[in-house]
Amino acid sequence: MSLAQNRPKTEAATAGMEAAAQDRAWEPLIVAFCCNWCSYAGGDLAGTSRMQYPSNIKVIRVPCSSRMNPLFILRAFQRGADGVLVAGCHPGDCHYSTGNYLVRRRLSAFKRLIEFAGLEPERFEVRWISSSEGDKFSEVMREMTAAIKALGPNGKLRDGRWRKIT
Amino acid sequence: MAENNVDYSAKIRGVVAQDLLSGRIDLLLGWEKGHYWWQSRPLFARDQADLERLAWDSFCAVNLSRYLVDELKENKKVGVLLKGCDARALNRLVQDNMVPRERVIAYGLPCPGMLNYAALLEAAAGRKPDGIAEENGQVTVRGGGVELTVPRDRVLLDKCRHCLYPNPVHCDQLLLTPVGERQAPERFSAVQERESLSSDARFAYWEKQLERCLRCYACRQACPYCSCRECFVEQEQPRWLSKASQPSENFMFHLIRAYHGAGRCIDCGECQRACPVGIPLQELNRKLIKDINELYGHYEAGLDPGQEPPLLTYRPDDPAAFSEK
Amino acid sequence: MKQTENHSRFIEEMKERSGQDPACCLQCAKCSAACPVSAVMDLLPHQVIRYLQLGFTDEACKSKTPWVCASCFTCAARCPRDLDLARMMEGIRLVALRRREGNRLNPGELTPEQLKQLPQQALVSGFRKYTK
Amino acid sequence: MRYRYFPGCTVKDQAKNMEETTLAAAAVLGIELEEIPEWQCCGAVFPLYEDEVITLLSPVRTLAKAAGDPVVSLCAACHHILKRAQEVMQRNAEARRKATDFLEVEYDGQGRVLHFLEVLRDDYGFARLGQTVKKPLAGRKVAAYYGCLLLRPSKVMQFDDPENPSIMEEFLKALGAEVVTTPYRTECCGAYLSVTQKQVAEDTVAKILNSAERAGAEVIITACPLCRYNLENCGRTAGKRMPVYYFSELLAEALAVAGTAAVEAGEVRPG
Amino acid sequence: MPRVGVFICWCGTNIAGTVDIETVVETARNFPGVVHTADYRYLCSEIGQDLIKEAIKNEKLEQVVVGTCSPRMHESTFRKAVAEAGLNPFLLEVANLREHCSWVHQDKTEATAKAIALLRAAAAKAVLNAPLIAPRLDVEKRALVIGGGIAGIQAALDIAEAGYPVDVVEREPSIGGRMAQLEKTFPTLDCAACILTPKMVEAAQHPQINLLTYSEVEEVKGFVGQFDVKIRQKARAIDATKCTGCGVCYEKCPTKTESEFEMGLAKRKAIYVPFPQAVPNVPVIDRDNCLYFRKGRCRICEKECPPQAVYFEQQDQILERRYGAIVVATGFDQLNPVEYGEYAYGQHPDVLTSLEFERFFNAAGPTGGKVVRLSDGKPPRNVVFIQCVGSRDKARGMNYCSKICCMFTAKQAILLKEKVPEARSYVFYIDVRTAGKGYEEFQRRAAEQYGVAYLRGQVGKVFPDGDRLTVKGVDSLSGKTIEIQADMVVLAAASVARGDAAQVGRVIGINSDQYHFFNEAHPKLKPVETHTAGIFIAGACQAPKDIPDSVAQASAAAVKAVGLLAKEKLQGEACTARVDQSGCSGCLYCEAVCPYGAISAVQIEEHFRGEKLTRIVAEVNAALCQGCGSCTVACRSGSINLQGYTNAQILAEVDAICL
Repeated sequence: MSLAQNRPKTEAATAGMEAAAQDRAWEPLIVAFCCNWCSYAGGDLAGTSRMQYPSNIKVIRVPCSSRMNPLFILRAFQRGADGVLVAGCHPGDCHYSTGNYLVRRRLSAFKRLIEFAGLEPERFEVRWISSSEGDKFSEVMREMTAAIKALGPNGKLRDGRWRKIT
Repeated sequence: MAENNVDYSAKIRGVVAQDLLSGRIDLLLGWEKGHYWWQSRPLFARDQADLERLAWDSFCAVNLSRYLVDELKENKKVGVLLKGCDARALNRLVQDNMVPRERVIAYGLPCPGMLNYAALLEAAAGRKPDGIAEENGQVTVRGGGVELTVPRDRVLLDKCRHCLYPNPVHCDQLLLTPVGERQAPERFSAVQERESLSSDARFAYWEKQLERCLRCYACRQACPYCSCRECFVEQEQPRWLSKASQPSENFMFHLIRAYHGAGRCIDCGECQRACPVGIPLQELNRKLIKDINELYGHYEAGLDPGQEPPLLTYRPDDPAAFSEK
Repeated sequence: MKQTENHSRFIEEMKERSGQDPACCLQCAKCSAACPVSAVMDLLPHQVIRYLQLGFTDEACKSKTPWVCASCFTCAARCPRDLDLARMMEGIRLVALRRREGNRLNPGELTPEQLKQLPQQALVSGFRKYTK
Repeated sequence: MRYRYFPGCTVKDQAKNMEETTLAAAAVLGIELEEIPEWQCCGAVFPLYEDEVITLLSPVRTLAKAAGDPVVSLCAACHHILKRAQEVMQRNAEARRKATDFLEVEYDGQGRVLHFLEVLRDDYGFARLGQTVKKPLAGRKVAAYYGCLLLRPSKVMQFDDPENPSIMEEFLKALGAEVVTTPYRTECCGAYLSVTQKQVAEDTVAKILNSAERAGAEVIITACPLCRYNLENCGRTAGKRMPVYYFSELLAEALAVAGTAAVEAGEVRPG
Repeated sequence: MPRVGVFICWCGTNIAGTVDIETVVETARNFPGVVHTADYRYLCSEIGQDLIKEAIKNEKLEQVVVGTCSPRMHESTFRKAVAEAGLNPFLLEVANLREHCSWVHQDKTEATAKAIALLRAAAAKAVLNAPLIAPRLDVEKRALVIGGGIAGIQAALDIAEAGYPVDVVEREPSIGGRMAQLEKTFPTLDCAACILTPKMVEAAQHPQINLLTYSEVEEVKGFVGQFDVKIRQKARAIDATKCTGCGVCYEKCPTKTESEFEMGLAKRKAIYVPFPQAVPNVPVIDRDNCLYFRKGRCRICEKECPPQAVYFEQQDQILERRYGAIVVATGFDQLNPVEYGEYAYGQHPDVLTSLEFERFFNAAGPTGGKVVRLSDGKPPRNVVFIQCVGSRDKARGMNYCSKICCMFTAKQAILLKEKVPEARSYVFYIDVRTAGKGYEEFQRRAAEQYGVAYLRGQVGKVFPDGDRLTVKGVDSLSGKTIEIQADMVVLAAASVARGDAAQVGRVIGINSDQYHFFNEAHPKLKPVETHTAGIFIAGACQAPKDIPDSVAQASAAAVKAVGLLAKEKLQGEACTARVDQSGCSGCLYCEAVCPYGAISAVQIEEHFRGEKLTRIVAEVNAALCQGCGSCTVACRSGSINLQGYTNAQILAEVDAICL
């Protein structure tokens, strides 16, 4: 396939909306990076307690939210994610004691930067979810999915050579 | 300043000549005139002859600190002429262990701000200027037998118009008398203007800007905080991003380039000045400076080498740009 | 357990309009113990809630209790499950009233002396609560 | 200190002396109560089911008229309803939209809604009141009766500790009276059951007055016309003779404000 | 491209019920590098594991991917299996097809699609897996027990008996904790002191146990096997080596103040031992109340002390020690029911909490063992017990059941009947919960033999009317409202976490639930472990517990600690950070963000145009690194990477999941 024809259009975002409008079947892809000790465990608890949430969420396990390199987030958007979530232990509860304090600064700055570049705030979120908060885990997943569905597919920062905007 | 700065150049030359010829330094980093009268380029002076070419005028925008990293590999001790921004750049490099401070002699040059050729062209109202004269805050542009005088502030480089620290900090020797403190109320106005737009409008704006990017990396080469031995854009393992000049790749490059400067960028604007296609890169850097100052307390990179960069530290009660419910 | 259509509609309405869900009650009966007017109730407050839990909505609506309730909010103030019984009683009253089961207060019953002495607030509220 | 004043129906008729004594006292204390023009009945009951916005209209209209200025009332019921209506306006966006659209007013729940006692406690200050008192009620054994509407639900009313209130006791202390507390001071008097189920009201009132008597009270005060009505009437049938005053009557007496209905009625002994 | 094997677990119907295994296996076949696929009903079973081992041998697999339950559940199981087949255990990736997929989705098509995505990501990460070797770490063969209550004492004794030295840190001047405040214990009614005191003494005299009473833990650093702890030993102002415990000092001391041990029901002196059987039997001077410390005069105790043990100049000592394991047993508090105004607690002297009431039975207690009304000193006739004060209460209290109240109330009702035969007990309850050996029988005895009246309902309000307490309650079973003229009211106030539990947890480095009880690592399978390796919890600091449960949990925690101390070396973290010196520019931002001080600067030599140049780069101490990866983000050039979670691997996962 030639690069040219797949380059996202300038109005990629709006194009996405239209696509969504026509194609009811569109389902957002949301990548959730969860720290192993709190949020991923919270996800396990949600599972053990059978707390349902949309299957749009796909979790990637990282040891600590402070492992989150902003490049991973951009990469996800580039490859077609419609939303990205980073979840970690509540400040003060970090398994590595200080990781999430650093994350709070790093990702606050980064969130504002990509919003400045034109990404809708809802598309990138950071949440603190403890290992005992299975309910919060599923709640956050439901909320995020709903928010992204309302926004429609993401064309911004996306590289058309990968996942198509359906 | 033009006519007087002859003496300035002489004065500077006088001081550094002693150190260079006495062998106190092996090399002096300064400026010399380029092909055009409106260009001053880096000078690498090793002897009297080289020193003769040393020039200090309103076009010495190039940040010399950055050259220290390489020059110190070959030279034991290097002297360097530093404007306000260059001095803060040196502090950053020292803070990042890129430059051993003890092997540098920093000559401080209080800086009235450098001139922007494009602005001069404008001031010349179409005629091709062949030189300028400066006197108490006025710049007179000569060209086609006509002389047009404009206030100096109007023809400054953007980076200088918003400069808060024209006087070099932490120098070994201050060569000229300090200039007055400056205010920069407009520093974040462009950022704020952009912030007021809708997400889509902002995206459209940046997409249009970044479409032009040639991925020549001049911004990176000019930047005093881009001190990596190998930049992430060139890495094969992992391949962070492809070399293709492609919208999402360009976003990725520029967002991360800016993010790598978070809490480290001294706002010297060399990246923007170096950009051949005129992308307003400094806006991205200033956005980060502005937000980090708002969220985590005022911090000016390079001002105080002892102060920890904001992203390397934290306070348990820090605010967040996301919901902590 | 009765699971009538009518019952589930009633519970849904109650949840939606008063934010109160009978299922949250663990029948500690503190409401009944706290109620200043329980003496003249045919069902104690916690029993009314129990009826709702079990699906005996009609029976609950027929009870005198909701009409005796003076909305003094003592039960709500002390309920360990954070239920506002006053709101639930109101719900039952409204259902009954809206079913036009006749008004509970007939102006004729008031003595002229009462009408003279009663604070307006009592008259108005009496009518507001007991009539449609 | 300026406030928008909402009297309410009862205060203009059955409970005239509460208003007169309050206004007289307020004048002495330099508390300006500016009556809200063309005010309407508060609605008398707070709609506990939030599906009917109609019943909220008149309190909301009143609050909207005050446009954010502090609103003060004397009648416990009026205060209760205004305060809770405000809370609905703050919490329930749907109800707010309906109500304001219908009334064609701007209101988003702003402004303080106060009972006059709160003004005395929080704005004027009981300490200062104590100094302004001219005729301390020395030796008068007074019990405070709170009833329901001022205290509950405490989350919304934020008037005082719902089980252990102290505002009226502090108030009485400021007036120099000897405070008598009764455990029944926060129990309901039977409210409008005196209309439909008189017996209930009589029993509850008997409990209240008996315990006040046992505790040695000579006088009992309240801020609610209905409470006063029940305490007096049901008390009488229960053979109780303990005088029931509005808090404001003792206030007027302690400030030696002459010429009030209360004074003429001989309920206040001018010093 | 390495040879990858993919194994899918049905987990009975847990996964297979919602995920179409066949489709998943079919798709997995085409993942890059996959040469073998298989599925099995229970992959974690012996047969299931053999399936993997066989395949590794026969198919010459170099990487293994399993689609099973959460890696937090069985990752270690499968690592072991892989290792037994001769592969490096870290050449295994787990896709969480149960907790994160089949259990949270119902639509089979959706769940199957997601399962495939998760599996694809795991496979993409697996092909980049490299063999890792965990560093072997030393174990400091000494344990620390925080809290000297029954749980702490038991844990300390068990660890000491196993032959390891133990330090016990207790905040109060004596060990003993809550149990020391009790008169008798249910369901056997044997006296608390009679069974506790011997244990306290045994702990004090045990050669392996070192009691640090009147001390607090100020800082915990390090990691499993090597915790570096700072302990503040508060100054008693007594030279313990000289003190004989004769007690003259507190007889003579002129200053009285409220006794904490008696919860303010009785007085103690400014120099005091909290209770007669205190261990150690060495007094403490309470500096806030001592005349000498406040006004600079008195010193009577000093004059009177026969062995001259009083030592006013004594200063706090900071003890710094290394421990291999820590057991946290900091206990619980009883909720202060003053919030519940309707019960008149604090408004009337005869309304008490059950812990206060307990002291009335104790011969050394505030009433010398007589059960009398504080108001008039008369023995009570009617005593009303109110259950669930602050328990099962989401409005004003705790949402949970405090577990022990039903039993101690039955106990107190029985004790009351024995002390005051003519007294009558009324218990207002919501449910009577007596799960435990001999508990139900005990409670029935209270009702049947001791005539305790159980009323199923709550109390609306307690009216302090005159000298009596009018209790207005209800019996929901008969639907009768009930008024009792009571002489005493006893509130079974909720058992709650210590007021400073969250703070303490933070210092120690373990997290707590929304009630500030410390979190166990797994609600069923790791009840005494915490998420921090080497730190264990015991007793009521984890949740409300009675004595048998606390003791059992303490012994369990002790075994865990001993098991750890018994190890010659510990397996360190295998997934540690690693520096690529050629790319490292030596800015050391990684060092700045490392929470473990695992990164430091080293000087290296380089050749540049024939010249020898030295420069500094970062270096990781694998023994200290715990693998959080914070450093990898601080490094702009990606020159420091986290093994097991490398940049390349996470990017590969992202790409695969987005495909």
